[in-house]
Amino acid sequence: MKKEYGQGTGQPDISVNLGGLSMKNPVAVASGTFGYGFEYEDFIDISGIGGVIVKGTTLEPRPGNPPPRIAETPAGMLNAIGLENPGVDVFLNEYLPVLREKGVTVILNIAGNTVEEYARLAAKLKGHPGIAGVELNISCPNVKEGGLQFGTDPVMVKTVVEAIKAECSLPIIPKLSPNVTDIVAIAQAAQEGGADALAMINTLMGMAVDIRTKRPVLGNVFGGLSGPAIKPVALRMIYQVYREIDLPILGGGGIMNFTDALEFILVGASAVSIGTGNFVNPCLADEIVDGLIEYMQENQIAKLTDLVGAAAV
Amino acid sequence: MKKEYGQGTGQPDISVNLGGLSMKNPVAVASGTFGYGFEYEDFIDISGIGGVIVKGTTLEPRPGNPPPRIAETPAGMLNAIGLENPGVDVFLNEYLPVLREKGVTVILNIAGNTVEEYARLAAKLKGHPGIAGVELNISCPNVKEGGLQFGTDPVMVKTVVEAIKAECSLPIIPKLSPNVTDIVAIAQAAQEGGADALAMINTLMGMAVDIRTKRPVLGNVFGGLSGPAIKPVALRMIYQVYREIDLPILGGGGIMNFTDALEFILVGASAVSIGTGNFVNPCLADEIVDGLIEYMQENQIAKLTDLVGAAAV
Amino acid sequence: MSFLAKGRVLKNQQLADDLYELEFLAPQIALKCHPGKFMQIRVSEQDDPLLRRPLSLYDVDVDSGSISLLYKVVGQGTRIMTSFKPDDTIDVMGPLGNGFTMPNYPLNAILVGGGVGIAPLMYLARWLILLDCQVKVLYGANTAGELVASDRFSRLGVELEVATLDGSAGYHGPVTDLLKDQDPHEVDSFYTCGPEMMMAEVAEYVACNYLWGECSLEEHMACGVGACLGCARKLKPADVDYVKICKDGPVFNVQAVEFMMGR
Amino acid sequence: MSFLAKGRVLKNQQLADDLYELEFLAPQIALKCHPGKFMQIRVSEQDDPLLRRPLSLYDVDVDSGSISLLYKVVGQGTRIMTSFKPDDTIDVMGPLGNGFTMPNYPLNAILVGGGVGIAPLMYLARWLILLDCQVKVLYGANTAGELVASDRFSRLGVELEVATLDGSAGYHGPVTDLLKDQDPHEVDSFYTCGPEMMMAEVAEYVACNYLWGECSLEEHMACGVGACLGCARKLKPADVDYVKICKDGPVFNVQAVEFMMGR
Ligand SMILES: Cc1cc2nc3c(=O)[nH]c(=O)nc-3n(C[C@H](O)[C@H](O)[C@H](O)COP(=O)(O)OP(=O)(O)OC[C@H]3O[C@@H](n4cnc5c(N)ncnc54)[C@H](O)[C@@H]3O)c2cc1C
Ligand SMILES: Cc1cc2nc3c(=O)[nH]c(=O)nc-3n(C[C@H](O)[C@H](O)[C@H](O)COP(=O)(O)OP(=O)(O)OC[C@H]3O[C@@H](n4cnc5c(N)ncnc54)[C@H](O)[C@@H]3O)c2cc1C
Ligand SMILES: Cc1cc2nc3c(=O)[nH]c(=O)nc-3n(C[C@H](O)[C@H](O)[C@H](O)COP(=O)(O)O)c2cc1C
Ligand SMILES: Cc1cc2nc3c(=O)[nH]c(=O)nc-3n(C[C@H](O)[C@H](O)[C@H](O)COP(=O)(O)O)c2cc1C
Ligand code: FES
Ligand code: FES
Repeated sequence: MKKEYGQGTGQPDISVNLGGLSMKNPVAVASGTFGYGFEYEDFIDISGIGGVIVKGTTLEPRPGNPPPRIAETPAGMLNAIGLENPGVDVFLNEYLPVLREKGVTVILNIAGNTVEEYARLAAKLKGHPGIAGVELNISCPNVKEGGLQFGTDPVMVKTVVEAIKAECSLPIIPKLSPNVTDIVAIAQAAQEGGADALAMINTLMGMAVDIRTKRPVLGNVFGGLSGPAIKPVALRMIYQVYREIDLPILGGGGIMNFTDALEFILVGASAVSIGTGNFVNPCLADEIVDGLIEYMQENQIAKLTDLVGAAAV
Repeated sequence: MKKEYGQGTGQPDISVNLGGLSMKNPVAVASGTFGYGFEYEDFIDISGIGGVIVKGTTLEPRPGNPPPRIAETPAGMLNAIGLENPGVDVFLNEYLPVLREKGVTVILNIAGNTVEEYARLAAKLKGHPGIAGVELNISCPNVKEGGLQFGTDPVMVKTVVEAIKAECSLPIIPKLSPNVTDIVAIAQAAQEGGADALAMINTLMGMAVDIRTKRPVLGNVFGGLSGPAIKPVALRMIYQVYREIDLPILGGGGIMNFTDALEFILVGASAVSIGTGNFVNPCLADEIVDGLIEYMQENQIAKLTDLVGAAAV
Repeated sequence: MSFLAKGRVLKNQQLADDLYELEFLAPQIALKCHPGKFMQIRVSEQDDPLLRRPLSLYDVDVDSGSISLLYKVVGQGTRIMTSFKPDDTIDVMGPLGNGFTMPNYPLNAILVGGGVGIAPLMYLARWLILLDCQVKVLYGANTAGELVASDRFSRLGVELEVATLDGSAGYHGPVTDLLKDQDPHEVDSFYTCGPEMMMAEVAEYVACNYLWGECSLEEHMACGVGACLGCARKLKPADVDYVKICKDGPVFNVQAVEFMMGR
Repeated sequence: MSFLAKGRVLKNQQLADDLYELEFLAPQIALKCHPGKFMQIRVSEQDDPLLRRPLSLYDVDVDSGSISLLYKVVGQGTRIMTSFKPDDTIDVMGPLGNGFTMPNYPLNAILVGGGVGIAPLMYLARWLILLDCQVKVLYGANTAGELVASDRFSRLGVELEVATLDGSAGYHGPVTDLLKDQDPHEVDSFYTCGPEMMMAEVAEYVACNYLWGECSLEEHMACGVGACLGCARKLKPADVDYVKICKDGPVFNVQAVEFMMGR
């Protein structure tokens, strides 16, 4: 049941230009929650998705964290996958060509532990067509700065974004960590570093305890909290950043249905991402697109941009 | 159905000394969620509660924020009450005597917008017996520092704690805001300022949008997220602080039942607080105490301190 | 005095498209009920939805210890409530708030209810009748099918006038149009609950005719007992203080309130 | 091929204290079922509990399009499942994972199941019988009342030996004690599901006797399709790679696994 959207088809225009990254529709699937897309092909036409943000990819392959890696929490879940991935070369040489062939809008999510690692990774993307944009996971420890997360310090954020921009001409979208005192300062730093758009929010750092064993549930002790539980925090941060920073925002955090997505758009997201929601409903991305179109038709809204930030005035 | 606990009664010892504040049992009710205790007297014997932390109190009366002041969110709620309260004089002269008469373990929660305000408020408590301890709400904007929240800056935290300690000999328990990059640094600052214990966590800052009106739901736009949704974040922060800072912790954030409370104790809380849970179950504080006693008896645990921090090794 | 109790569901009946009557046994609570007070119902044992739902007392039978609520399905919580079935145990808290003021002598009362706002007026009517008052009910809804309380009112023996917006039953138009036909000299007091626009017209009628009236207001609630200060509202924009709907209300004198048109 | 579908509940029957059989119609899914695969069931439309629950195929009837699951109530999710009732529509996703390896020729198989671990072995037994295998089932539980699958196995026509820890039915002791009485020369393959301690003993028997065997493992899951990498496990501590139980399994060769005793 593939549908055609866009100008001239009588449908409202829901295509998005996210800082140079062009999306057929404003609904992406979030990194780490959709594998490389293939895993969900039984359930959804992955070439119809606004953007498939693939699993966090590193320079070298990574085995990931010891299990348990996930735990359910009230209206949310914790994950500590530990960036298990086969490395950027495998992605570029094995997965990307297939995704490109299928016409998937691929957004590569990259992660590293030093500025150099990020830069080298970004440099590798040259000559590999089919990547629509790069999402920059900065919720990683900077091993050269005592393990402090890149995303918690404006100077490091600016540095890493600059380094990547120098190596890569694709749209660069830093993904902000919500575990900070001042999200606007971080967004500002990303902008100064040359970011083309912002993705927000990544997971909140949390943990769970197994009262039977009296030990933390996760092998890694701490994990990232995602799902509906974090939606209020995500909306608040996007609202704050939208009002201060002049970059398009890819918003997400707990989106489970169309009305959730609309809330994100109203506070300032130009496009949205679905993470944990995919696990509950693998067809969610499509359903949200349908919901948006219906809503816009009913409310006579010609283009999505008329809604972006309407609640943040 | 009042029960007697403590040493020598054959029951496990669940009394707590929280940095000089002595509690009959480790379950307090959180500030702003239990009024002054009277409101819940139909449902629970308030003199049996480990500690009744009364509504945030300021030097002068405050009218509070315009409505709507609350909104439900997935497994949580947002509130933006705006510290509505009759001021410290009314509390001391009208409410405290009644609470004292009833034998309630009263913990006063204080808030201010300048260091001087906090200090003057603390000074007023002299000569008013019946206050077991003072919880310091530092999630307030410091108007002299451009509205930056006290609780987000270590220097301000230290300053305000010091100022209060200078004026007041009661146990002082700063209540940490979770909206920070480095909770341990804040806890450290509180300790340096002379805190006797730490309360954590206050609410996460969030918001909600009404898609019908396309406006923020809350009159104040932003509100504090509480309830089960935030439990993983609270546990993580308490775990982090317990391992680094040598102060007893009053832990809370999303506790809805006895096993939740136990999770908090295992990561390092010496006592717990019930906030949003009171709205769902006004007898929750009692039920958790009963659950704890039962658990300790079943597992032959003589004193609660044997459990504190057991998961944070 | 109010209680936290386990109520045993007696029935949960669909009366119209989105209107249900829930009846449950809670004798201890029933004993303390008074018209205009409300219950806080826990709709789910799961953490979502989290908060209790406030619902007015629709009817109470002290002898049998049963309490009835009339609820409209508007969102997640009330939708879950539709799955309650006989013999289920539900977690209820109440009765809460300040109810309607009861007359000291038999008087003539007009009750004006719109939509599900009719709920608290049923139990009120029962008490007024017990107190030998003359009770007339003006009952409005969108359409005939939604006038689910009519029969019960008739059985109570009150005088009933209905109005529907689509004209499918009774007067064709807003229920407040029926006020025109009332003789203000024959009424002592008004009680109203429903959309605020409707209550505003009742208030105006009351004011113009130097009468007395009470209304029941709504606000989102957390605690329901005055502890959280969440259900605050300034009855009039110029008021200094916020009242708490759950504790200071939900019933207020109509003259004290400036109604909000969007509600 | 797997699907997201709305299943219509046919029955949801309590078979023992905490064991239920849920049967629902989902013909499209039924067509693609294979023993050892599993379903991801959404237990609630609310946000809590959030994730789907993985449950093995207990039995499938392709003709009628019905799928049966055998589940044990262990927590919030499975407790909510007990409220499913006939004609309810449930949100199901499947079949997922890699099932048991089917023999290419009729052979002699022994199936060893403990507790609710018996679930995937029922549907497996059905297939093996269809393939003209000799099937013997060793079925263990705590007590006689928990041997809820016995009758169904008997109806299938398999040879059944049961064991209970309390001796209330069959052999008095752990089901793996029954292995001693088997003649390894008369068995080709083993299939097992249950507590890991039990499966470990089956694995040891298989190894010692140079036989072949498969087991079904569990791990907490989010996606169920290999996308989230949440259900990772090193089959043996020395392994470099983590397998994903949902995608690489849940069925693995017993020799590949070092079982975890606490489970
Ligand atoms: C004192 C009082 C008496 C009431 N009596 C009745 C009655 O007899 N019958 C009836 O059908 N309704 C009554 N209401 C309204 C009823 O409480 C809401 O319709 C109900 O809470 C909606 O819950 P929901 O989960 O279905 O809707 P949602 O919109 O999903 O609820 C989301 C949140 O908003 C709150 N909420 C939504 N609408 C209202 C509202 N109008 N008032 C207060 N909170 C709201 C809910 O409690 C919940 O916390 C009364 C409200 C109050 C305050
Ligand atoms: C492939 C597979 C097949 C299974 N087949 C069956 C079956 O046929 N019958 C049956 O009764 N059980 C089976 N289980 C176990 C079943 O999934 C859990 O018992 C169930 O998820 C518990 O959910 P709960 O909400 O009741 O428990 P809770 O403990 O409240 O669940 C909390 C979280 O932990 C997860 N969880 C808890 N226990 C397990 C577990 N053992 N395995 C995986 N996740 C778990 C839940 O899915 C949930 O996300 C199977 C598990 C897997 C992985
Ligand atoms: C299992 C899992 C794995 C994730 N892996 C990554 C990752 O590799 N890189 C990344 O930037 N974000 C990762 N995330 C974060 C998500 O992309 C998303 O930002 C977050 O989950 C919040 O959105 P949600 O609430 O819709 O899930 C992961 C999240 C989950 C649940
Ligand atoms: C309605 C409401 C009002 C609150 N008011 C205060 C307050 O005045 N002072 C304060 O320090 N914390 C206040 N809090 C925060 C709680 O005391 C508690 O720290 C927080 O809600 C987290 O715990 P919980 O998840 O158990 O509710 C309030 C919380 C709620 C829900
Ligand atoms: S609902 Fe808490 S004060 Fe009214
Ligand atoms: S559950 Fe997601 S990879 Fe297995």
